[in-house]
Amino acid sequence: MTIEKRTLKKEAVGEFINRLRAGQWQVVAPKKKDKQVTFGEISGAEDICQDYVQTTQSAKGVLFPRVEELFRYQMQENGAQILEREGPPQGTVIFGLRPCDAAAVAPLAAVFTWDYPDAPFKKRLAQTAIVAISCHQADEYCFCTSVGGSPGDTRGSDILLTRLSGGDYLAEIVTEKGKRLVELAADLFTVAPKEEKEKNLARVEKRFDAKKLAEKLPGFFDSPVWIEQSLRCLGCGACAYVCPACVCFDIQDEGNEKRGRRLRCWDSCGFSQFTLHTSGHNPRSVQSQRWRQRLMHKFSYQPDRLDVVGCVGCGRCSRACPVDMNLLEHLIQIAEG
Amino acid sequence: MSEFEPRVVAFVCNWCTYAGADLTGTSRIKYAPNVRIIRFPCTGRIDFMLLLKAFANGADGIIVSGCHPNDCHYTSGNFHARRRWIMFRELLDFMGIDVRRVRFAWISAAEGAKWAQFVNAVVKDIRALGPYQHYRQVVGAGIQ
Amino acid sequence: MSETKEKREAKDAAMAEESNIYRPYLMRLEKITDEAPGVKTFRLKFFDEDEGKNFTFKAGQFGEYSVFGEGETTFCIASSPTRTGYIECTFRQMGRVTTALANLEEGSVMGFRGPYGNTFPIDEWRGKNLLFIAGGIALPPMRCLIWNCLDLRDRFNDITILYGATNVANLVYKYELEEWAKRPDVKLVTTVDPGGETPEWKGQIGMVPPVLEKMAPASADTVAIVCGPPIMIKFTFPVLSKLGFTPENVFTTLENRMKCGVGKCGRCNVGKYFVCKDGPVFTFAQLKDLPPEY
Amino acid sequence: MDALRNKARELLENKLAQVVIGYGEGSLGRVRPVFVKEPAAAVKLVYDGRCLQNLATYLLKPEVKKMGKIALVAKPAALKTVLQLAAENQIVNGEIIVLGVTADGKLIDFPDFKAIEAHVAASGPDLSPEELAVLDRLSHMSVEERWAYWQEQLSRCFKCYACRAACPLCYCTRCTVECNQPQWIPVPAHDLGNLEWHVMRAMHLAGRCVNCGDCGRACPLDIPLNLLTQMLVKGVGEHFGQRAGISATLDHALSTFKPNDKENFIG
Repeated sequence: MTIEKRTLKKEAVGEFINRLRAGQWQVVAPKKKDKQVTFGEISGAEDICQDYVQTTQSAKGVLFPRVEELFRYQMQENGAQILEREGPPQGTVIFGLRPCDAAAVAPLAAVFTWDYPDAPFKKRLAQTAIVAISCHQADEYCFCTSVGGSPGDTRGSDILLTRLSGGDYLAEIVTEKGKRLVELAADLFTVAPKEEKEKNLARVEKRFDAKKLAEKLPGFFDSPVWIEQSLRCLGCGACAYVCPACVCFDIQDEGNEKRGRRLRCWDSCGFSQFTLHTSGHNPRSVQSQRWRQRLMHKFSYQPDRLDVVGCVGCGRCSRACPVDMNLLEHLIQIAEG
Repeated sequence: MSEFEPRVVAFVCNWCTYAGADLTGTSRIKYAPNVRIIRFPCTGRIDFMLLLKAFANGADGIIVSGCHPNDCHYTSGNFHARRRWIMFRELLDFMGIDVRRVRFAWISAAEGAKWAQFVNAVVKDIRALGPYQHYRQVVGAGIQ
Repeated sequence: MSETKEKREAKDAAMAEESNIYRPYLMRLEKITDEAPGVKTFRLKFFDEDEGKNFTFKAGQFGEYSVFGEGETTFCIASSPTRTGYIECTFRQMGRVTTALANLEEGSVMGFRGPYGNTFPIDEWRGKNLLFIAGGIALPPMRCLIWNCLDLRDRFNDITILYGATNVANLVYKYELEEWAKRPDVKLVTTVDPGGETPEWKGQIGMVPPVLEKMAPASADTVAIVCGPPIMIKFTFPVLSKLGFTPENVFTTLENRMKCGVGKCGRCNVGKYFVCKDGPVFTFAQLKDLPPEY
Repeated sequence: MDALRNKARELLENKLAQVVIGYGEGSLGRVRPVFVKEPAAAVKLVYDGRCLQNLATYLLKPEVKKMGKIALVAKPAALKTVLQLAAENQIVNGEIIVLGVTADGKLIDFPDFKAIEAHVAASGPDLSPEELAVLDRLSHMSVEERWAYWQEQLSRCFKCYACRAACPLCYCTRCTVECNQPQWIPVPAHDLGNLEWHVMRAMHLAGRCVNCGDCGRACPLDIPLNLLTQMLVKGVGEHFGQRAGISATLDHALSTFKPNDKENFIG
């Protein structure tokens, strides 16, 4: 579908959100709460916070919640009953996230839809629309251009808004779903603006080539660089849980012999227990092996198996890390090593 | 709906309070049936997490009772427990968990009457406080 | 291996198009056999008859067995695909779920998800000799394969089975070992580690690798299948290569921590291969180019 | 800072230590832990107001212990951590070299734990007036308000365990949260799982925490977790008069007792 260009006036954004909410869409957007900007449901445009480089957490929770019920069971005299919740009742519009987060839907969907389709994820994806806003500021942690993205990238978005110099937005309607959203408020979207999009975007320098890195990484399996880099890593799960592209999960049962439920919850390859066998054998027993797995998975295995890079260069993991494990710096060290 | 019947869970030590409760029974003293008694070798063996487990499973009030200081069958179990409860009670209060619902006592094997009075008093207070909705809303929250 | 994978995945994917892939079949626990201290074999029947009828699997595939309220655990399907109407699994009581499994009685309800993973390429072994080498609790994946081959006995030349365990009590499937011993068309050698024998023990005494060396089976036109603890595999392969077995002709199964079993939860990978999708069956040639991460 | 660098270079040159754990420049003006092994690299060490992380958390990591004798750049709270770890028999006198750095950046070389004890004894109270003020403000809220405050904070937690990973005293090889027979603390990050996890974490640090504040700083979601342990540090001091991290011999409040411990709630 060719991308249609329109203009969305600055003052029309509030109305657009009200139309969305009237159209049975729940709208989630970045909101400022104490020192952190994080995604939450909004009732109007005034709740939206715009002056930040990147939110602390990604909007991944909308598509892949941190705790999700797979099914509920009820034991009976002869047998058991397995009940499943239907999908989220209301559609959700994720409004105002960055293009790199929108691009992060691709690695998520790649894992959840290859081979056996993951029904819970597919239901949520079908009922989610993404209205992204291009980046007008970036910092040294950002490296979207090195992994195939850019501050104005339309991949993954249904509508991409770019704030122009006058404050109005260039609206690029990318997908059918985007078109359906625009139809809810067609009068607000006027003819395409003259102004160039590129000069309103942040500058993010390309620091390495993801393809070359993917070819180089297998050769680094036994290199001491992993030990050197991961000495200060504490083995917590912060990087995996703020990452918009991390999909590893755990399945846990909660309940008793009468009733209960099976839950899917986030997990991280950084934890020591992630691959621990009940016999005590652990194929990845030291932190350097886990740090290697994290990078190999995102930059070598996933591109190789599902031809999608497991990272969108949003820089959240480096910002959230308590000991400043700067992913970009370590990737460059390997790319040039 | 009939009057609210609180569910009270009692963690008691085997040598003193449990025996005391036995004595209450053998001396035919009636007391509120709302209490469910769980026996432990000693108050020192009661893990503080069990109180939270009781609340999560629907308890409205909790009783913890054991031997008087210096009477502990294991000499120092109740002393350690006392320190643990002093700190745990403060932590619960600090986190906003209603400590009026957690009642502690020393009840020896001979104090059958005291056990009955104590249980009746606790059940009356908890009935006044009503069901512990706050905690029960936490169970199952945060799951999509 | 990849050719059959595509075909099978297309079928499975179509079948599982909309259904929740984490929802297990309901199974009734038919029979429990105590194999060894802490080791049990379960025979499971499908609650839903037609689910049972159109359930098919191949030797080497595994499943996720769940005890509701405790969790899921991963074992291979130990019964042969040629025997329909039920599936069997053998496990040792070790962790949370296996302990819950061990506490179940006959008639209880549990769950099963599968079949997952790839298979032993039995069709390619037509007319060859088969050498099965198993250690301890790793006989179950082999047993499924052995019975599968024995039910199609005429397709293969001679079949040799070498099975070792730490001591006599730890030998699993004791009745079937006797059955195999009586069959003229199967050569069975059982061994126990030195010191594990009992006075009336008639089999060999010694670890699997030295006993294999003594047996010195011919490697011409023979396929070897090895399953056992990592230490046994490490010492068995040099013996096999000395006897002339090429890495492509030696198969084994890998085990890794698993949760989803369908290549999603990112846990069971060895290098870029998922043990649950590209395995559990691997040839030694593949093992060589896998990073030492299993 | 130069005194620190010279000292580090000297230790490495005459093989008194195989690695110096200190702070180095990180990204965007941050500092990060650095492991200096060559004398020439000692120049990377920095010390200023940004250096807040308690580096003692690396003392018990197997990969670090394998590197040989450790010299630790220890900010004031880290000194107390070293004493508490010694009190809990995790490190032995002389096993590590402690390069103490005072609040104003002066280097103190401690020969042994006794010297550290003297230095710590001379330093101020465990809780600063500001920290006490925050605890006071919270204690004046009603029970419902405190419950609402903590529920709102803890329901944001996604159980990344950065608080546990950053805490030097959370060194158990098998943490209770990793035991699943029985599943003591629910694994998923739902509200109940978070509440039970943070209550247990705080209680297991009661009488041990030296209030270095790393749990609150490490939390990627800025949940003020250090308030929980700070409140317990204050409580242990008030009720039992004991303090963690002031002596290398064990004086653990919750595994000792006095027959006449005071309380006002046991019927």
